[in-house]
Amino acid sequence: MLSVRFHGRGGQGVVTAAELLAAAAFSEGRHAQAFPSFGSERMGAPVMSFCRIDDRPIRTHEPVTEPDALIVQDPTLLHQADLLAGLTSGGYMLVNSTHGFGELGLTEFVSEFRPERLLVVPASSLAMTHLGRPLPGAAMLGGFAALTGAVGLDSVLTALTERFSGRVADGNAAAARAAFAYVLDERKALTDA
Amino acid sequence: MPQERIKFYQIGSFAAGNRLLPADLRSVQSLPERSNALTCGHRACQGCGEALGARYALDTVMRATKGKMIAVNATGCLEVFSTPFPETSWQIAWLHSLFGNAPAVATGVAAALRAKGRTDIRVVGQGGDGGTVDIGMGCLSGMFERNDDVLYVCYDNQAYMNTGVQRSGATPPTARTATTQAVGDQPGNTFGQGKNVPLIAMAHQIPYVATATVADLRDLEYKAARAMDFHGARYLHVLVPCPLGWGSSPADTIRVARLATESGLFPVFEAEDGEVVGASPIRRQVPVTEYLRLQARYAHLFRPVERTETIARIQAIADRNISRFGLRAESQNQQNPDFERTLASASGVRDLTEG
Amino acid sequence: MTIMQSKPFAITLDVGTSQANKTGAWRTERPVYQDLMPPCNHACPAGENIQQWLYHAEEGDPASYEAAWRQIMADNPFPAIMGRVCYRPCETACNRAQLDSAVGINSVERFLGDEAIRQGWQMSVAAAPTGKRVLVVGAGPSGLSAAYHLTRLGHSVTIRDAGAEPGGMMRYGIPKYRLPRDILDAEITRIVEMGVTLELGTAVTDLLGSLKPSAGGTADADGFDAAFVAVGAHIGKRVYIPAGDSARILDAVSVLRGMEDASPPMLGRRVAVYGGGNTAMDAARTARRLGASEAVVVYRRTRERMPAHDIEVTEALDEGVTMRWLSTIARVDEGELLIEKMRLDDSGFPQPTGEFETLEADSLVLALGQDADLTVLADVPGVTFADHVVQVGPDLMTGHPGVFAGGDMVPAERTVTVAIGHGKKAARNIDAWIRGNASTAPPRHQVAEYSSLNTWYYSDAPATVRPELEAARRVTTFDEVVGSLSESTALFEARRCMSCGNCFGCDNCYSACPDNAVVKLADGKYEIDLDYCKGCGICAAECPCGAIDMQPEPE
Amino acid sequence: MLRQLEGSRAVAEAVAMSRPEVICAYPITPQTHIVEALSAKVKAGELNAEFLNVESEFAAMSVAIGASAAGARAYTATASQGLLFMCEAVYNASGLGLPIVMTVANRAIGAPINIWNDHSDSMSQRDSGWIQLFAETNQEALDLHIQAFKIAEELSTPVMVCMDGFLLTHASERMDIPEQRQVDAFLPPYAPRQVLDPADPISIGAMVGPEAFTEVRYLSQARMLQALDLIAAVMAGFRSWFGRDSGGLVRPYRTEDADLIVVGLGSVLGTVKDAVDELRDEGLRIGVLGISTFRPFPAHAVREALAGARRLVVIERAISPGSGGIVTGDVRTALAAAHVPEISTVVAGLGGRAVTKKSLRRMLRGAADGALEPMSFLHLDTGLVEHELARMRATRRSGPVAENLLRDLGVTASGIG
Repeated sequence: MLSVRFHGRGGQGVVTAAELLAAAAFSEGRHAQAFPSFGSERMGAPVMSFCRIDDRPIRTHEPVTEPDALIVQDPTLLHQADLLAGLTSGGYMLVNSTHGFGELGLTEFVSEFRPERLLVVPASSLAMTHLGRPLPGAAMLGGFAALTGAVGLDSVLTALTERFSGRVADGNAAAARAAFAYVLDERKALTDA
Repeated sequence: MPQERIKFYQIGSFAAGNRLLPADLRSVQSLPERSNALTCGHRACQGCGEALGARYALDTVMRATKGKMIAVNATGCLEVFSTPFPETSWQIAWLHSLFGNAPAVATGVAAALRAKGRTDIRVVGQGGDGGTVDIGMGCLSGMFERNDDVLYVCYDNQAYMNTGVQRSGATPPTARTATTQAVGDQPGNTFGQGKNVPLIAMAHQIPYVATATVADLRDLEYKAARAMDFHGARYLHVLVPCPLGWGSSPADTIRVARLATESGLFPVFEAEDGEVVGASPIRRQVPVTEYLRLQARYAHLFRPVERTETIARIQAIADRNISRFGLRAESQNQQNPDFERTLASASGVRDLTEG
Repeated sequence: MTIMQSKPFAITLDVGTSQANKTGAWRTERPVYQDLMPPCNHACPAGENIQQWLYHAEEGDPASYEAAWRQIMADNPFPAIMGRVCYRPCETACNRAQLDSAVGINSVERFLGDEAIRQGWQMSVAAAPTGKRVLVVGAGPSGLSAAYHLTRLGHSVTIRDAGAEPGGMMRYGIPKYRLPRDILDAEITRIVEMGVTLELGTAVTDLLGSLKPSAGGTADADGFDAAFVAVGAHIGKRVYIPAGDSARILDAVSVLRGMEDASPPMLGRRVAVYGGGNTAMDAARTARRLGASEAVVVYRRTRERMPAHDIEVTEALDEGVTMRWLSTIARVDEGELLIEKMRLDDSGFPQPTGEFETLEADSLVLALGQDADLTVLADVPGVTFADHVVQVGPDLMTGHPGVFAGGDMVPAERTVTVAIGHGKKAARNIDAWIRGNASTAPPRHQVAEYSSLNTWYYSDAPATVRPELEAARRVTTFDEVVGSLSESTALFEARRCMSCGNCFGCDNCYSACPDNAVVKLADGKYEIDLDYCKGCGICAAECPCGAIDMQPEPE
Repeated sequence: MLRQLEGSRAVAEAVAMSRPEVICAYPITPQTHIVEALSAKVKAGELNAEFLNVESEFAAMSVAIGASAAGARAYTATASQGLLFMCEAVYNASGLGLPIVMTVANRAIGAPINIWNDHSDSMSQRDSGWIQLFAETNQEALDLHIQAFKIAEELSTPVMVCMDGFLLTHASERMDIPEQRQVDAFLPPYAPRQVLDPADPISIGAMVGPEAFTEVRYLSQARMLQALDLIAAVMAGFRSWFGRDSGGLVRPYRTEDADLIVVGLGSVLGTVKDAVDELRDEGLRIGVLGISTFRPFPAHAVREALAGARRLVVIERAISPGSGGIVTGDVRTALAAAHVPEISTVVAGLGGRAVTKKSLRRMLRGAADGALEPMSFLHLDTGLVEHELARMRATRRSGPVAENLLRDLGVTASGIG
């Protein structure tokens, strides 16, 4: 079972992102479970959401405390104490940023993990380019597909087109594709190195 | 528009009916075939004004709807004296749920009828003043605000009679109840606006709001029937004296209600879409003392010494109503242009104005 | 306890089941419908059931008008005459006077009387002929009334009168401007046509000679079983007044009678009338109509003490008749009278003051009252007299068995209506006497007081109708002082009746019962359902006419 | 048809396919997504029903009462304070025998106010005369609503479908959404036992005195006992129509040969099963008994399922202060006739406190070793309560407990435990 924890701010579509990931997995005939961190947070407040993906029914309803992957939609959250808590060794992390981990002050943290599994992707700027709005969710999922292979890009695109329609769907799809390509290149570079 | 009064010298415009009127001009209560929605054998006190008011109102609605009517009743005297197991006095489809939810239950019935396409069946909610102005106020206001297709009738006897005459939001100033000061310098209920539900109902801008009493049957019937001309939320506030709680003689039930209006203490009017469109002028104005003296709940105003200042304050309330609603006593003739027509139609003689 | 199978137990009930609960057991008092005596009926000398005929009249169609008229005829055969000459004690007594103004009973009666004449409604004799014969002496209101009632009772009646025309004082005492003769004739004719034998110009000289021995008769010339004597009082009283040779002095009765002759009496331009009764008013008003520019009534006392009915005085004043109160006539000369002024002493009697003045007058008409001509009974054994009138018992029988008397010749107020009442009363008692049993006068109900009414239910007379009513009541023509009411106005008046003490079917009790314990019957009447009546008394309190009485439950 | 859906929306689908005629609700977290979805369906014309926005939960249940009495299939949903606010009408609906179906998105009751999940709300209404069904998964929540209408209308008794707030209502999961025709075939149109009809009038809601009140209550008890058979039958019928197990009375999981059986209700069972599987792998003879129908309480089924156990752990998602475990009491009564094993009550997951597999394992191991107290609280911050207890011993007037604890905790009540 793959368990993912999303971090972002209220209004950034963190919950939607988790649901989209679940939908992508579902479209591949797998079992998935997505749910928010149940709170009364308002716009701007730090929020979490969770997603589990498995080949058999998922029975547990506990929150994800030891994620196999972290998706950080807002780098300004990185300095929160337990943001990165519980990430399993060999786990994945994708951060929405135009800066490298060094600039983000995570050099020490990332050093304990496999480098090709921890990446940054400029999801917001990609979203601005393709969607016209700084909503990084779709791009992050595209990047996540490329990073982990947990779900295929097509599945992500399917989820997006099921959830959205028209220009929003197209914009998100484009952002996802772009992020997918970006991350693929980054990984390639890292694995080759 | 103010209703057409049947002008009749001998019978008078206020009697239930008479043999000389064509059937369509007679009051519902004068008809042998009236539906008696509330039939005999009920356990109301002798001279119960509420039993009277309920039959008046519902029989009228029954006639207006050709019997297609469902009534929802709040807990209270009316409910208790009409349906103690194993007997019911109702002869209509009737439902009692709780004290404070009659308007909402009525809304539910109306919604069900709408869902089933049976809008030919109309819904009436009813309750006493406690169930209406106090515990039921929230549901009533919601029903008004959604403009649900319900006529709600409040039978106002100005206190919680069912539980032994405790004060309600409709209890008038200085009236003594089991929960107001019994003695002292200002016995009875305190002065103030009280809770004027007809005005509160008007503030919701619902299609129709009216007040009436059991003393003027034709007016009450006109208003209950008029209410059925509208769809949406309607409110009818009927003053029903309670011999037990008011300390009046059972025989005086109608008389006391009449004096309430003739003194100006209970203004009888009707409003459409939040605006007053008509008020029943006082026929022969009387000082409030004539009304108060008949009721033991006001006895402290007259014994051991007459509290003239307090009585003056009550008179002031009546005077305010009179000026506010234009109830100035006047001969009915002025407000009776159609006298000749009704006389002619009532007797078959030629129109007086011809000769 | 009923247990419902189909529906949820106890929570859901079958409609109307409470009728099994007989709440009548709660009752300590029960309502009882009653018929009280309305004050109008109570005050009517002719005993008319006024409330009842108004009840018919107010229905406002020809059939009901006839029903109303026949209700009057049950007690009084002269509705049209009554509608003109009755002094309306009924309206004086009317409870409605305390609410706004009395019901115009008299106007309605007149409308009905005139309607009857217009429609030619007749009275038939229902009773089987008794074979008995009754002699009525005098064709005045009393005699005609008696004849009418006796005829309806199945007796054969003969009226004998010395006069040339029937009607007595109605013809010879009441001016035609108050009572047109066609009206008078019509109502008398209707009685005659019922089979009454009318013998005019026939003075009765030997009463007993015409009676059977069974009736104390002597000769049995005509074989009458009983006699009713009502010759009236038409001899003008005279007093001694010093007078010059050429002074012109007449008496009122002769003047009024003279109005029926071919050439009316000559009274001159200035006429003085001496007296304060209705006859004095009639004389003064007649004088005006005969062309007198001045008609002065001279009376010893004040207006308050005048025996004349107020309405007559008012009408006289309206017509320009002048009054001289507290005055006596000391002497009469040609063209002028000497008047002595009077003053009332403590006991209210007029006393001379010694002050004199003169009053110009071409003639003086004496209206000082009338005396009855008692000769017809003078030598009948057993009959007694006092104060120039015949003494009779409560049954109007004189001291001579079988001989009855009534009208102005017996002690009573001298009005047409009282006379008519006597006729009815005499007829009832004569009938009883002939049949040899006691009179069957129905028991009188308690009078319905104003306080027993709930007047809130009676609306006020609309302003739109009053003027027409007033106009109709006002003096308008020479021919007839009071005009007739239009049908609708008469109907309006009829409907102002409050039906005091008698149910008129307003449905108030039926509708005001909180326990549905008043049953409306097919005939429009009501019945209390004692199974459910809790005895609250609302029906009695809200009955407009006080026709319901609360009575203690029987122990 | 399989779909990945949020629990609330799935329930809305099920309710809509059950063709309710009147829907009335007042918004309260975490019930909102359900009625929002239904409202949207009505507005869009996909669902032909009357949707009423009322002014309170009390009015919501009252409208449902009127609608049901007038012969309409009526539905509402609420949670927590809302359920308590409509409480009087909740009792009235069952007393009048009106087959209303209500979703309760289980949430704690204040004070202190708390929007997160536990079972305090449903438990407070366990004596209301309503049938109470608890959903373990969103699939079951969906299925139970379809069954609920059938059960309610068959018995003329209202049914409460209880699903954990947030944990289920807000969780997106894969579900098999039935076809409308399947639901139509399974659930016939509402045929009321009694109905307000001017053509055939009756008086509903009489005042009943001592002479018949006991009988009325006896009959409602009898009706609840009938419900046990009916619920089982409806579950069977549902299986044959829809090809899957949902609802029923109880859910035994690996209880055969189990010495230790965990008893619980609702979504926590999933996490418990994961823990149990691991403990089985580690050689522990342990099983789970899920109680799907809490009212009427399936005493017989519970007794049978627990017959072989030597030790029981009852997980309580609510507490009856001063008494303890509510479910425990019913289980104990159910077993009274038979042999009574050792029973431990574990109060867990109050007010949204997460129940993790890790903590369950620790607790169950302790239970297996006989080290578990008869009554304990999972994840209890002992230091915190000891500190407050000490404070209270020191000064009588020490202010509201909740605030004091939070002050000590130095955090807001948000986030996960």
